This record gives sequence, structure tokens and C-alpha cells, in this order.
Amino acid sequence: MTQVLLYALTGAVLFMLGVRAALLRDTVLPRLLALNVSGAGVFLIFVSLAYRGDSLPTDPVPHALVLTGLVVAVSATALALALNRRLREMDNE
Amino acid sequence: MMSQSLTMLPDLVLAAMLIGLAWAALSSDDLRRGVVLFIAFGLLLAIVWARLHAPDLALAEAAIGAGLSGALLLVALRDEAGGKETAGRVSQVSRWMVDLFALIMACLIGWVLWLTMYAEPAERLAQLANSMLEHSGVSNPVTAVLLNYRAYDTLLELVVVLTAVLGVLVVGRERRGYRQAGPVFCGLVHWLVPLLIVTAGYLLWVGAHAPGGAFQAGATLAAAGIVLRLAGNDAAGLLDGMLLRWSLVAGIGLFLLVGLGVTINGGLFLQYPEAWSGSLILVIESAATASIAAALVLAYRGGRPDGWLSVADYDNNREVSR
Amino acid sequence: MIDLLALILVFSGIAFFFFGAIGLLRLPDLHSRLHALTKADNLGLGLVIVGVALLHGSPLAALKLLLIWLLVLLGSAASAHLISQYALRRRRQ
Amino acid sequence: MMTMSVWLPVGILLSSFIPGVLIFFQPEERHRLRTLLNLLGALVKLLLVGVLIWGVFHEQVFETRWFLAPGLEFVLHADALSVLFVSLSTLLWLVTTIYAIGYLEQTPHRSRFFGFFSLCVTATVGLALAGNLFTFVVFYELLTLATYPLIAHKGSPEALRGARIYLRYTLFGGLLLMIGAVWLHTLTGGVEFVQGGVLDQFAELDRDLLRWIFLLLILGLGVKAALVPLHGWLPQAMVAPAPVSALLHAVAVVKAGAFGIVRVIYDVYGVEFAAELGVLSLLGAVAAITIIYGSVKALSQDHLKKRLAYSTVSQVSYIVLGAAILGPLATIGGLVHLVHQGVMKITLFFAAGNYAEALGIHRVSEMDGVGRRMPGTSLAFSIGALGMIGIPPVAGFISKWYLGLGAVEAGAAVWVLPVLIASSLLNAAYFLPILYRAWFKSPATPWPADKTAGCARELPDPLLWPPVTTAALALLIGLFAAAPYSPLEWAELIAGREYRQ
Amino acid sequence: MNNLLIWPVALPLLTALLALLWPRRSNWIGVAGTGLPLLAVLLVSWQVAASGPLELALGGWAPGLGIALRADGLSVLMLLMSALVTMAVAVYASVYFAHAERRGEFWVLWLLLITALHALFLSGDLFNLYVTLELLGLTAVVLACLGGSRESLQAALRYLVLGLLGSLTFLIGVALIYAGYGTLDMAALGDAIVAGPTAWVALSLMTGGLLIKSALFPLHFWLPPAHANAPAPVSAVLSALVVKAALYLILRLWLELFDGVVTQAAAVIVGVLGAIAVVWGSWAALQAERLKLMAAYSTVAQLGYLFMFMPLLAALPEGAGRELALGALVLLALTHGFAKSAFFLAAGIIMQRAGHDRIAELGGTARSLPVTAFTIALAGVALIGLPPSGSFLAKWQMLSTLFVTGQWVWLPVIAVGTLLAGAYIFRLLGHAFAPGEGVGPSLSVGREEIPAVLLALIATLLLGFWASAVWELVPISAYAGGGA
Repeated sequence: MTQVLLYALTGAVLFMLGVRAALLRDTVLPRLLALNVSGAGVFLIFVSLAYRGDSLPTDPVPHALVLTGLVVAVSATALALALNRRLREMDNE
Repeated sequence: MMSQSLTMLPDLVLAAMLIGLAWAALSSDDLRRGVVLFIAFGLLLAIVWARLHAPDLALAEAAIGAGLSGALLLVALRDEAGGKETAGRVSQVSRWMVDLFALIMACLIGWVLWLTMYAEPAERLAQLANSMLEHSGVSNPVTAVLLNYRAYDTLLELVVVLTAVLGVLVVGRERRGYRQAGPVFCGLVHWLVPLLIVTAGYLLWVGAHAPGGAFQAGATLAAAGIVLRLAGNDAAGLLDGMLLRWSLVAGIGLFLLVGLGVTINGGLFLQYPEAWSGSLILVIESAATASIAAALVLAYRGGRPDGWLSVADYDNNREVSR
Repeated sequence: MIDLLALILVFSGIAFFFFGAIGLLRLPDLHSRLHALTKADNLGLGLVIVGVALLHGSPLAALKLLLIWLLVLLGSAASAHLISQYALRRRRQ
Repeated sequence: MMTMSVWLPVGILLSSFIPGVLIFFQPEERHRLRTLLNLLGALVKLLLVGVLIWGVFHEQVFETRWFLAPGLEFVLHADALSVLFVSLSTLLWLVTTIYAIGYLEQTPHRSRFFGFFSLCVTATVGLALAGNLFTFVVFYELLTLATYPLIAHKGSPEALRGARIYLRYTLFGGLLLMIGAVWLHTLTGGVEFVQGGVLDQFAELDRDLLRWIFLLLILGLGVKAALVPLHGWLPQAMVAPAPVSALLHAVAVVKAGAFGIVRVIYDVYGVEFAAELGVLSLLGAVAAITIIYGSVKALSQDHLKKRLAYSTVSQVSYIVLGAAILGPLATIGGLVHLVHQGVMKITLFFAAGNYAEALGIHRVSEMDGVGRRMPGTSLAFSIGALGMIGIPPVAGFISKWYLGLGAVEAGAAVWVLPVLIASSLLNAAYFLPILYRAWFKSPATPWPADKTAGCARELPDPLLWPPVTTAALALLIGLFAAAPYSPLEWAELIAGREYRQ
Repeated sequence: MNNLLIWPVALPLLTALLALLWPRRSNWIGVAGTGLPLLAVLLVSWQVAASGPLELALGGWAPGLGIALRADGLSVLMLLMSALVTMAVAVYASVYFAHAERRGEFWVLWLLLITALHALFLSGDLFNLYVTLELLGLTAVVLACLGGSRESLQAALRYLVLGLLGSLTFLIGVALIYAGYGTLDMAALGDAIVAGPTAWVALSLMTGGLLIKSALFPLHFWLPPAHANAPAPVSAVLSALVVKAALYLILRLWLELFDGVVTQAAAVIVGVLGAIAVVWGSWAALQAERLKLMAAYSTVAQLGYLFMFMPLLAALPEGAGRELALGALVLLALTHGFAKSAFFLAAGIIMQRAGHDRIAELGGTARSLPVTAFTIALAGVALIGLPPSGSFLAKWQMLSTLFVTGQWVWLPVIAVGTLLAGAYIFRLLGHAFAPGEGVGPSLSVGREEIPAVLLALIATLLLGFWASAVWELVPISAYAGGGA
């Protein structure tokens, strides 16, 4: 199971890398990148939880959860980008 | 021992590349570079999903995570031009504090993961989910979870998508489109768009028993729309006016109506009759695909199209028509 | 025997990818980079796909793989075109 | 009968609450309907209180309970002490309403005023009928809320300032009271007001803790009772319109504080138990200091309402003093003063309001010869003032007499009698000069603002009769102190029940 | 047979879709779509009060594999608050937005917000909670930027980004829970979770995420600009309901799922932060120059009170004492919900009539808008915690619990907070009752004034006199470990 653990730990590292960057950057786009990386970290943890070796069938529940999470993340990113764009427009007006 | 570390090698490389790419994307001062690195990160992640036997996710990640997010971020770079960046300086002390905090949290999370995963593969819901598969109406376990066991999550997730798109519509007008593409590109598009639509249809249909499903199909369909917009079709293949509204509503509406409909003869909410579940799921997924695609394309267009009328517009139209 | 052929095909495909990547890194300007990348990758992917189709053996799978290749071909052609057009326009301005 | 015993306390509250709420929604110009509502409410309340008096005298139980939360009950309960306060406030509310209708004629925001006025009386009556400490705290805070808009009524910067100061003091006091009440509540599991007190049953409780809680409660109540040094708001609050001042000083706010102190000593701690704890002597000392301090301050005020305000500071502490001396006679003195002071002080404020209204007189120095110009008002003022000094046969004498007797009975004559005598002398020193000016000096200058020139009588009826009535009442309850149902009789009844004789 | 539980979620969702399809009818679709779930919620409450917790296994799958909706006392109380507040605000909004250009979108989002709130209060599955949290966050963000001003957009964007950080942090906690216990069903988790590293780390992550969303000091900074710059009906629900949703989840986690895992030290940390929030928020409210900003800071302070209950709750063993404190907490949260929404609606009326909400220039308001001034006064009474409001009872019980547990240290905070609240409310009332030009000619009672005053009356009278229902409902728990 060490591979799975490796990925799970990578997920934890990615999550905290993202959180760290989200806290340190103060412009919107880098923050969104950071949050997306964080999300990827969480998803990686979920997916490594699902993996049970090559012989056993995987656990489909975390996969579904990640799929849901992925779509939610894209939606939120799209909204944030739209807000950001409108603010930029106002800056330029 | 040797052999084990050999089989570990690709995983180690993948993990290291993931972290390296993430780090590079996040620490880059050049936004464009950061975004491109992030897309690469997403694609690498898709490989990791495949490696971890999650082909549905690999597809979704490539299409949605890296693909559409990437497209959204790239097109957002256009907006950044001309805007004033006010990058405040973070003091050294708080930088250290944040680093320390992140390190501690990462260690704690890692520790818990170590504790819970070092043992043999845990059962969790895997067995249960797979054993109920025959009652779910589909043979792809991920689709079974998404549209049957945890269909309610998916319903709400579609609502999340709708909300985000409404937000995009409310906030401002859409971006300027692109100039009409030249003959070469138009020729390519002529081939590419139908192919993408066919692919989306295939993904939707195949989702019942193999990797694929509404989200992957919707994203692929949205990709077709984006290609159209790049070629100069400002509407990106979307319908206008009322039909646009209907296409946004279709997925959730049908989902909800099916969910409520099955309660009429005594079932619980979303409890499909077993004989019907396969077809019901396909119907729901088809509608959802259309809605997801419409939503994603609208998000890419970045705002309210001119054809999206306000209540006042409708009232005025009525006056004009009289 | 077929397996061997398939393997050779796959590995030569990978080699194309490899050279494409080197080209991306080493060539001087955008257009030549694109040139190296698309040519090498499309051909590389084609070789890999033929190899995989041979390994798989069923005609249906081969058809599917062919379609994938077609899709990628079109996709990369479109994106390469867009990138070069963009670069061209930028240079003109 | 069962239902009546439940509904009577509620009815007494509603008889002013419902008119109050209705009045809020009346347009400004519908003064007839408003007057009708006001008077109807006051009369109904008077009627209901009459029934209550009769019932309580015959030892009937009037009680309403409403479960609010685990351990918290809203209890209205009529015992002899509540009846004393209820009847005082009901009677004086009627009189003050009539006075206020006359006083505020043609001024803006009357609907708002009378709305809050009615709520204020509702809160006061609620205080009187509160059957446990929790309910008492509820009405104590409600009283604050209802009186704030009355003090701020004029909306002038001074009025707002006075109201703000009032609020600062009372919110703080309310908070202390609440903390003390919750603490006691937590220790005992609920504090019902029971004649003779309840705390002596909790032998296991730490005595020091009970002393601290007593301090908290008295501090909280002392703010409204204007005990020195918590009296600062009272002179500031005199910016309110005269009927409000009358109500504040005679019935509502200061009385609520004094009544609360009486409740805490007699019906929560039990006067014997409180004496055992040793907290009464401290309270007595504070009361004595307040009595003297208020009188001394009153001496130096030229502003008539301020002089009356400091007089209130001093006089209300007689009640506290009575409660702080162990023994039935002192109790009777304190309790009866609750009524007597109210009747006399309301007379004085009515009169002061009349002086200001008719002639624009605000200061003592402007009062030369006013007696001949406004004989009715001045006569009433004089009776009130003489009563305050303690000259028989006006009611104030009775209170002081019983306080003195009580002090002798309790063996506290050494310090109480000098305080009483000194205070009476001081009272004389600040009231007699006013009477002298009013009756024996001739008006030297024209009045500051004569609004009654050309009228046949000194004032319109609604302004003239309230002070005359209350003055007569002060005289009557002094003269016929021994009659049945007189305040003195009633105070003796209470004292009898408190000391379980 | 318990399909009843889906209606509070399905009805607003269905009507949201209708409003999207028929924008010109959106005004009344919106009001009807708010009223229908209220009926459903009343039915659910009646059922729960009569026969205990309800459960709906969605899709007929056993909870664990499937998702269960559950209604117990706590969720019913929150549902009632959200259904009643949204009903009143919807009536108000139908006037407020009567001629707004984007009212079609407003009503859709409004109904989606109700969907999200109800889904959250009913959800019995941790991951589903994450989805509802995100949905709630996104609807709230979009509604908050309907004002369209630069400040409101900026505040909304900040709110969004922080909300995302919060929900991701929550989600990684959920991942650890799934790793450790192999299920997401909250009832099963209530039995399974035992003290240990997994539970501790997961709980702190989830709590951390929720604390961002519920704006506990020092994570509060996003709240005042976001709440103060949104349109009044939106501010009302943001302050009254949306922040409460995160608080509700914290209660669920701390008292039911992770009962026995929470250490006193952790509870004290949260309590201290709450105490700082009380003092700081009240002080900032006192300094605020604008009415809505004052209300927003007051929300920070009021949330602080709710968090100050945590150390009290943690110190009490399960049983009557803890239920007493929990009931007080819920009562305080409910009272604040009603009072603060009334307050924001009244502020909106003043702002529409006067064109500004600068406190110092409100003289004459009481004359020209008596009902609105009355609403503010009533709501103010509840915010200070004076009788006969529900918050008075709640504070009484809070003080009582303080004495029972011997945690004296919080006493000065409550005292200072109450006095400061009194100061900022009466400062406002002083200005409103002062003479001045007012906000124009004297106006008759507007249709938008009635819902505001009704909300204030619920906070001050209904919750004061019928508070015992709260203590009757709170012990009805659907989760092992909580309740009796």
C-alpha cells in the first residue's frame, strides 16, 4: 500500500501548498490557482483512498465525490473569474 | 525490496512532478506562466487518476479540470491586461508564520493518512457499492454512485453549476467575441465540431457501463462550443432567448421531476423502479449533458449575452409588439 | 510476433514524443517549436495507437483508437493554428 | 372564581397595555379617541384593582403562571405588598393622565407620548405584581425601555442628553440586578417572592456568597431608587415634561427601585435573615447618607424641579431606611412612606408644572407672590411641602413618626433619630422659603412668560384639579390614617404578614 | 413514507426553475416559492414535535451507501427560522425589487438560496453537507453582488474566495473522516467516532473551515463589507441565516458527531475568540457611521456570543444542564436571526427613502417613518438582550450556566457586550428620534414595513413568550450521542 500512501501524502502536500499560496498571494487569479491546486490535493487524497491495489475493484464512492467536487470547483472558479473581470472593467472605466 | 522500489519509481516520479509543477505554478510571478503550468499540472493529474484506476476521473480531469478550467483561466488573462495589480507585500514574519502553519497542518494530515492507510486496503464502501451494482441500472460503478446511490449530490451539484452561471450572467456583459476565422481554421472547425459532438454523445452513452457520463460529455460538448467561438461564432453554438433558459433548466428540471415522479406510486424520492433505472438515468444524463454544456459555454463567454433579456426587456418587448 | 511488432511501434511512437519535446525545448522561435511539436506528436501518437490496436486485437477497439487519433489530429491542428495566428497578429502589431 | 384569580393580574396589566398599543396607532389629531382610551384604561384598571384589594384583604390568591423556559416561570402574584404599590400607581396614573392631557394639549407626538406613558404604567404595575425575581427583572428592564422615550420626549439636545444619562445608569443597574438575580436563581433553583423570605431555608449556602449577591441586587435596584452615589441620573431627568417627572418621582422609576429593595429584603432574604447576614446595617447607613445628602443638595438648588428632584433622592431613602431597620414599626414607616411620598411628591411636581405652564416660572427665585396669583396650585404645593417636612396632620408626619418609633424599637435610635431630625430641619430649610416667597412676598417683576392673562381662572381644569386632588388626598390619608383600607392599615397588615406574627 | 422531508428542498428548487423560465412572472413565483416551503417546513416541524426525528433515505438506499435526509429538533428550529425569515423578506423584496432590472435573476437566486439553506439543515451526510455549503456560499455571493457597486463586488469576491478556502478545508476533513471510518453518514459516524488523532485532526480542519464561513474573530473581516454593501433583503438573510448555517454545522459536529472528542481546551479557544468578537464587534458597531455597517458589526458581535457557549457546553455532561445551555444558544441564534433581518429591512427602508444610511443624519426618521423606527427599536431590544425578547431569556440561561459551570471569566464579557450593544442601539435611536428634516414627508405604512415589523415582533414577543418550545424541540435528536 505504499504507493497509495505516497499519493495520499502528495495530496496533503498539495493541499497545504495551495492554502499557503492562497494566504500569501493577494491578487485574485493566483489565489484561484492556489485554491484549485488545494482542491486537487483533496481530490488526490480521496482517489488514493479508493484505490485498493490492482487486484481488488476500486471504491467508486470517492471517485463520484471527486467528480462532484471537480465540477463544483470549476463553477466557483468561473464565478470568481467573472467577478474579477467586472471589477477590472470598473477599474478601467 | 529492489523490485518494490522499482515499481515505486514511476509513482515517485509522478508525485514529485505533481508537487514540482504545483510549486512552479503557484510561485510564478508571471500569471500566464502560472496558468500554463497549472494546465500541465491538471493533465499530469489525469495521468495519476488513470494510474490509480480512476478512468472516469482521468477523463473528467482532462476535460473539466485541466481543459475547461484552463480555458477559463487563459481567457481571464485577457481581462487582466490593463488592470492595476496591487500586489501588497506580505511581511517576512507572516510569511514564516504561514509556512510554519502549512508545514504543521501538512504533517498532521499526513500523519492521519499514515495511520488510516498504512494497513491493508480498507473496505469502506467499496464492497457495498459494487455489490449493489446490479440493482442500480448501470454497470459503471461511478455512474451508479453519481446517478443512483448519491444522485441527490449530483442534483445539488447541477444546482451549483446553475448558480455559478447565473452569477456570471448577473455580474456583467459577455466578452467581445473573436474575429471571423480564416478558411483554414474554418475548415478544421467543420470537421472538429461534429467530431466533438459525436464524441460527447458517445461518452454520454458509454457512461452506463464504462468510463464516461454526463459531466465528461457536457464538457466535451462545451469544448465544441468554445471551438466555435474561437472561430468567430460569438454565440458559441448556444441558442438565444427562452431556449437558452430552457437548456439551462433542462438537466435539473428533469432530474427533479423524475425524482419526484417516482414517488407517485409509493417510492422514496429518487428511488427509481429497478426495471426503469437504466433508462431513467440515461434520460437524466442526456438532459444534464445539455445543461452542463450550456452552462460551461456561458461561463466561457464570461457574462451576459445580449440575448439574455431582463424582465424590463421582456416588458418593453411586449409593449413594442402591441 | 505481433506483440513484438506492437511494442516496437509503441516505443518508436514514444521516441517521436521525446524528440518533439526536445524540439519544444531547444528550437529558437515559436513557429519552429510548433512545427516540431505537432509533427512529432501526431506521428508519435499514430504509432502508439497502431501499436495499442495491435496489442488489443479487436477491430472495434481499433476503430475507436482511430477515432481518438483523428480527434487529436484535428484538435492539435486547430490549436496549433490558433497559436500561430495569435503570434502572427502580435508580430504585426 | 378560579379563572378570575388567574385572569385578574393579567387583566390589570392589559388594562393599560392594550390602550397603550392602540394609542400608538392613532393619528395625532384624534385626541378625543385617545383621551377616551386613556381614561377608559385607567378606570378599568382602578376597578380591577378595587376587586384585587378586596380579594387580597380576604386572603384570596391571585396568581398567573406562564412557563417560559426550563427553570424560568413568568409569575404574576398579588400579595398585600403588591396591592399597596398597585393601588398607588393605578390611582396616581389616573390623576397623572388627566393632568398630562391638559399639559400636553397642542404639542406634537402625543400619540407616542401616551403610548409610552401607558406602557410605563404597565411595567410599573407588572413590577408590583411580579411573583418571582425573574419576573421582577423583566419588568424592571421594561420600565427602563418605556421611560426612556418619555424622558427624551421633547427631542431637544438637553432632553436627549438627560435620557442618555438615565439610560446609562439604568442599563448598568439592570445588568447588575440581572447578574445578581441569575446567580441567586442558580443557587436556589428559582426565587419566588414569599412573605417572610425564602433564603433562610437554604442553610447550606455560603453566607458570604449571599452577601455578595445582596450587594449586587441592591446596587442594581439602588440605581433606580437613586441611592447615593447612584443618584446622578435623577436631577438630569427633570428635563422631561412635568407629568413624566411627576410619574418618575412619585410612582414609576424611583419607587420601582425602592419597592424592589423592599421585596428583596422582606420576600427574598427575609428581614430577619438579612439582619442575621449583617447586610441591613450597611444599607441603613447608605440610606441615611442619601437622606442627608439629598436634602443638603436640595438646599442649594434654585431650579424648582431640581430642588424637588434632590428632595426625592432624600425622601425615597426613607423607604429604604424603613426596610433596613429590623422591626415591624420601622417596616410600617417605610412602607407607608412608599404611598405617602408618592402622593405628596406628585402634588409638588404637578404644581411645579403648573407654575411653568401658566407663568413660565422655573426657578425658586421667580416665585415671589405666586400664591395670590395661583391660589389653588399654591395651596396644593404648600400642603405637599408641609407634608414632606413632616408637619402633622399631613401624611408625611405618619411615616416619620413610625420610622422614629421603629428605630427606638430596634435600638437604633442613636443614629436614626438624629438623621430624621436633621433631615426634617433641612426639609424645612428648603421648602419653607418657597412658601414664604409664594405667599408673603409681592411679585416684584412681571412673570417670565404669562400665558394666562385674561383668563377667568388661574388654569384649565385638567391642570388645576390633579394637584388639588392629590393634596387633599395627602391630607386625608394623614388625618384618617387609622381608617380601614388606609395606607397605614395596609402597611400594618403587610408588616404583620412579613414578621409572621 | 417520509418523502415529506424532500419538499422543503424540492419546492424552492422547482419554483426557482419556473422563475428562470418565466422571468416576467418571477415576482409572484418568488413569493409563492418562498411560501410553499414554509408550509412544508411547518408540516415537518409538526411531525417532529409529535413523533420524533424523521429520516428519508434518498433513492431507497441504506444511509451510508445512499444519502439520508434527517430532521430533528435542532434542524427543525433552524428550518423554521429560515422559512419564516425568508417569507417575510420575500414579501419585502417583492416591493424592494419591484422595478429592479435584474429582479428575474434575483428571484431565481433567492429561491436557490432557500433550497441551499433547507438542504443544509436537512442533510445527514458529510459530503452532501459540503455540496450544500458550496451551494449556499455561491448563492450568497451572487446575491451579495446584485447591488452592482464596486464595493459590493469586491466584498463578494473576497467572500467567495474565503468561502472556497473554508469549504475546501471542510472537505479535507471529510476526506480524513472517510479514510478513518469508511462512511459519510452522520448517524453512523456519531456512533463510530472515537477520540484519537483522526478525529482530532478531522474535526479541527472541518471546524476551521466552518469558522471562516461563520466569521468568527479573527476570520470575520470579510463579513462587514459583504453584509453592509449588499441590497437590504440580501443583507438580511446573509446576516440572519447564512452565517447561522455554518454555526449549525459546528454545533452538529461538536455536540453530536464528535461528542467526547472535543477537548475543553479547544472549546476555550473558540470561546475566547468569541469573547473577543463580542467586544470588538460591539465596539466597531458603536463607531460605525453607517446604519448597515453597524448592523453588520453587530452580527460579528452576536456570533461571538454564540461561540462563547462552546466552553460552557463542553464543560457540561450530557443531560438536562447541557440541553438547557444548548437551548439558550439556539434561542439566541433564532432571536438574532429574526431581529437582525428586521433590522436590515428597516435599514433598507430608510436607505430607499432617505437615499443614505448615515446614522448622524437620521434625525426626524421617527416622525416620517414611525413604523420603521419602531421596528428598529424592537429589533434593538432583542439585540441588546432586554426583555421581553428571546435573547433576554437566552442570556439569563447563559449566565445561569456560567454560574453552574463556574466559568466566571466570561461574565465581564457578557456585561461589556450588553452595555456596548445598549450604547450603539440607543445612539441610533437617539438620532432617529431627534428632530430633523427626516426622510421626506410623513408616509403611510408601506407594504415593506409590515414584514419588517413582524420579524421584529417575532424576535421580541413570540420568542420571548413561547421560548419553551425551543427547549422542548432541542432534545429531539436524530444522532446518537446527542440529546437525552
